[in-house]
Amino acid sequence: MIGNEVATGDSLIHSLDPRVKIVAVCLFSIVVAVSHRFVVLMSAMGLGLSIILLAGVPMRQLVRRLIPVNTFILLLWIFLPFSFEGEPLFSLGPLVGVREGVLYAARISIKSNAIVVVLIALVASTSILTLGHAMHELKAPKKIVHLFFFTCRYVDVIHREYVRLANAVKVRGFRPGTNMHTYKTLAYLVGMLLVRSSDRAQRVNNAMLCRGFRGNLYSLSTFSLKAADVASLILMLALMLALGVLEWTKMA
Amino acid sequence: MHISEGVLSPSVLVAGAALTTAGVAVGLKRLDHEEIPSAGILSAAFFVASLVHVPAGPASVHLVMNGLLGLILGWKAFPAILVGLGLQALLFQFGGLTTLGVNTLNMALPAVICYYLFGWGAKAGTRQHVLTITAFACGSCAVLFSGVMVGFSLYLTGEAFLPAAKLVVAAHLPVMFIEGGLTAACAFFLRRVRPELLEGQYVPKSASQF
Amino acid sequence: MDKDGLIINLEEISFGYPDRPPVLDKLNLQFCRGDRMGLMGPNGSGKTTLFHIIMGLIKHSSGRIEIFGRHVKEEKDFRSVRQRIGLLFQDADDQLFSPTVLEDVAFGPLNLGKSQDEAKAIARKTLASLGLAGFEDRITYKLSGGEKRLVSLATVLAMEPEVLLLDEPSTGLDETTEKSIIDILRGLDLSYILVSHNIDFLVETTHHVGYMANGKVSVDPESIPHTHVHTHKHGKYVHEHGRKTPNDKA
Amino acid sequence: MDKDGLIINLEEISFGYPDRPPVLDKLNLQFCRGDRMGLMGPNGSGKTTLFHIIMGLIKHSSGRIEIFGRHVKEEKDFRSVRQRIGLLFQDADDQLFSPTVLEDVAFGPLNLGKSQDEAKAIARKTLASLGLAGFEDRITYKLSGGEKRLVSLATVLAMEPEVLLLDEPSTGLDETTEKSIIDILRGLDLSYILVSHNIDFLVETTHHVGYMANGKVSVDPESIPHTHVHTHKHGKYVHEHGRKTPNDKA
Ligand SMILES: Nc1ncnc2c1ncn2[C@@H]1O[C@H](COP(=O)(O)OP(=O)(O)OP(=O)(O)O)[C@@H](O)[C@H]1O
Ligand SMILES: Nc1ncnc2c1ncn2[C@@H]1O[C@H](COP(=O)(O)OP(=O)(O)OP(=O)(O)O)[C@@H](O)[C@H]1O
Ligand SMILES: [Mg+2]
Ligand SMILES: [Mg+2]
Repeated sequence: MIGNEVATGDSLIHSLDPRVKIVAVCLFSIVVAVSHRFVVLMSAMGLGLSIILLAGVPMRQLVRRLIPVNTFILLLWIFLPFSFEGEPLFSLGPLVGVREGVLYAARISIKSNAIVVVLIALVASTSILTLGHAMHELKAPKKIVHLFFFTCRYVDVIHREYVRLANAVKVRGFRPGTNMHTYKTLAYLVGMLLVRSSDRAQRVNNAMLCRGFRGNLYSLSTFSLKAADVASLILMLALMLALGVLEWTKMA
Repeated sequence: MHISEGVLSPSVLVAGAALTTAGVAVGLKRLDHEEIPSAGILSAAFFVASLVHVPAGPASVHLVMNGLLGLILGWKAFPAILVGLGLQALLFQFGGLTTLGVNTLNMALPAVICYYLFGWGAKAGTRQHVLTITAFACGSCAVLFSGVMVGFSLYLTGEAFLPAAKLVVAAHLPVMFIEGGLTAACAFFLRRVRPELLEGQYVPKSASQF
Repeated sequence: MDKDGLIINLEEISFGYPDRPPVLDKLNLQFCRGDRMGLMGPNGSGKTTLFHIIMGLIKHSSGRIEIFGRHVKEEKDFRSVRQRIGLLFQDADDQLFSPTVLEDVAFGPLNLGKSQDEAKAIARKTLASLGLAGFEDRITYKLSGGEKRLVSLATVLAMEPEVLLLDEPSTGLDETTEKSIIDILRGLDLSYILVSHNIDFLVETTHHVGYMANGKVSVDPESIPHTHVHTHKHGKYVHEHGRKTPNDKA
Repeated sequence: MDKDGLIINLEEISFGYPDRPPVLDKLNLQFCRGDRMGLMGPNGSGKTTLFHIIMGLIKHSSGRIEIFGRHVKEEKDFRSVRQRIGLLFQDADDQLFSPTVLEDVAFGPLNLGKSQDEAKAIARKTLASLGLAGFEDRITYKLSGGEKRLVSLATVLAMEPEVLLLDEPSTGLDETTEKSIIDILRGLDLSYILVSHNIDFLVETTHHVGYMANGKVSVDPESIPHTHVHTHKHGKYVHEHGRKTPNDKA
């Protein structure tokens, strides 16, 4: 699962300090999430696309990763155009599509895709564990960072256990359907998974005790800012400021 | 149901993030340093469980299991769900970074509420049918509350979302029964095989156990 | 080989896990009704993988599988295969997922469309036939290693398969349990392929032995029996094989 | 036995898991500095349990444990024991819990109060000594089974223990990795107790072998080496032991 998501490549984006990337992505997401003007959103989308081009993310991967967000958006398109009062644009039977509604839905679509595109550039260019280390360096609470690491570490192990259990029910002729037998069986599989995980937790605890664990977890990560990192950060700050100004001047 | 980036209004995003921060802070306070490994491994288990497809008529749904998570982890469900959703956002782009606060709140708060409402049924010594009924209630209410909260987050963003919000809540209704049933069966399983997990002692106290 | 009795026919099967050297490489295997075949091979040679391919749990990348005279390819073809071939997993912990033994053994029959009562009756009968009467309400997770093995075998036999694939049914068991598994296998009226690293065990339970290496299975019915003598010194200890221990001899 | 060299002294240790027959029953074991002892015994005979009791991960119900000449009883006594005795767990996935190899190996030294830089230096050195230089930034969960084993060993050795307890270090490994573990163990300047089901492996790595059964360990240094000759017929196959296979002979 996690193992499949490899962050290989040697673009400029790949080589940036992960802390810079996280800060930039968060900043970008927040600015875009609170913006309204189409000019701002379109510029953000343009910026997002240039970043993803720079990161050299393969087209297929990009499309695959954009599917979840756009399914949600699609759902909104079913409702939003018809939920506003205003200038009618088109009609489907008794439903009247309204200009304001269409614009609203379009705005959300651009916003979401712009943010997600930049997020994809981040995760496709940085391994998940590096992100964890960078969060530590950015002073995220230590307990959260370590919780994150343990979850990442054992997701695959537990997933493999789940696959083996799922195979066991399969060879005994189990075919999932909408019935009690299916629900009970799946509940037992989940229960078994939890029991095994708690056993494993106990063994891991023991292993940690044997190595002198007394509640302190350490992280050995060190990152150092290079000139390119600082430059990218400044550039990103400037761009975000520009977007902010653009958005704000409309309000005024 | 994860809400995507860019949909919610800034005030909803900020409110969600603030409440989640508070919840996570309470959860972290109750999470000893020694318990982090166990909590991490259990939240990995819930992560895997949330990928399980459950057939529901012609469609299939993913398990949520936040009721059970609440039963087992209590307030620690907040940090566990935060990490789980953070991973989903990073790995699969379900949800997102700016919506992480709202999405975590929508799943974790029902988990904690159900822990307080129904957790007593899972404690040692309750009768089998009491456990089954409370676990069912816990699983189904947690999902129902989550659905309502997701709908409410949308509605607070704008009146225009009302139909979509209603649909979201309606879509959670059948899932509610499935989740309730699965949670009850799972609690039944745990009661027989590993009751300690249900009794709020999910952290194995290895050295002091015997 | 009697073409009519041919129940598993693998032709030129190849398979490799992603980013790894191939595990099976144009493997051929014929298995006939009534046969009892042993399978040996070093760790990682692909024995477990082979069984999983026969059951359709893993999809092979090339080659042709014919089971009970029918070409099987898709998930739905394998569904009926799984009703007639029973697989005993290498790790019994992976096989038992229900809280109690009775539920676990009744699970297969329920999937075959039996009613609750029929399934329970079958489960009880199967358990009894393996000397496990009285185990019905035991918690599977808390069984000992040997008991888990036997119950796993019961779960498979409860589906009344025509063929068994047994993946190291004796590893990690003490001699008493091993002995009782040998007796059970000999008493069964079934064809089976049995993986084991223990030739003593294979000698007792199978007619002939195939050897798996380099992605292929070689069955050599012409090897000639012979005697071998060996001595190894180990400090004051003699090199001994299998389960025998210094104490047995002292 | 040289009383001065006695580093682990177990006297009449008993232990049982709740609701189970006792696993250890008045077990006695003496282990001296410089010794390399193998430990065999059927599954479930309590080998892993014994190691966990020595490390203080499980509390024994009666008996007396003396380690490095001191009576250990409480959790805090065992803390210092754990710095001087290293335990290699049966499942490497339990032992490697940090994101990267370097962090995992440095975890022990950090807990012993070393600075970040010292800990890293120790970790690098230990990895290099096991031929794992270049593994520092590998991600633990992406290692192969054999690599996980070797890194686990590195995590234990990085704490510079005086004694090792090795719980089945060779199970599930292919011959190459097994060979390299044998070489590493032989090259170590440490005393150890090693659990394995594989006598060939024990022969290569230990001075003598104890046998665990019925809750006790019996060490019999007086057994005499001898030659054994055997012939078994198995259809047309000869009985062969260990790794040898019909094909090797054919
Ligand atoms: N899920 C998997 N992903 C990647 N590689 C795998 C997987 N399962 C097995 N392998 C690899 O495939 C090879 C064959 O494995 P398999 O389990 O079939 O061997 P085996 O003959 O059953 O070995 P053993 O005697 O140890 O049971 C091994 O090298 C193993 O590491
Ligand atoms: N946590 C536990 N709770 C209850 N029983 C246990 C627990 N751990 C082990 N046992 C039981 O205690 C006995 C001894 O187990 P142990 O793991 O020490 O055996 P072992 O000699 O290491 O076996 P193996 O060769 O399979 O590793 C077994 O019967 C086992 O089922
Ligand atoms: Mg195998
Ligand atoms: Mg053991």
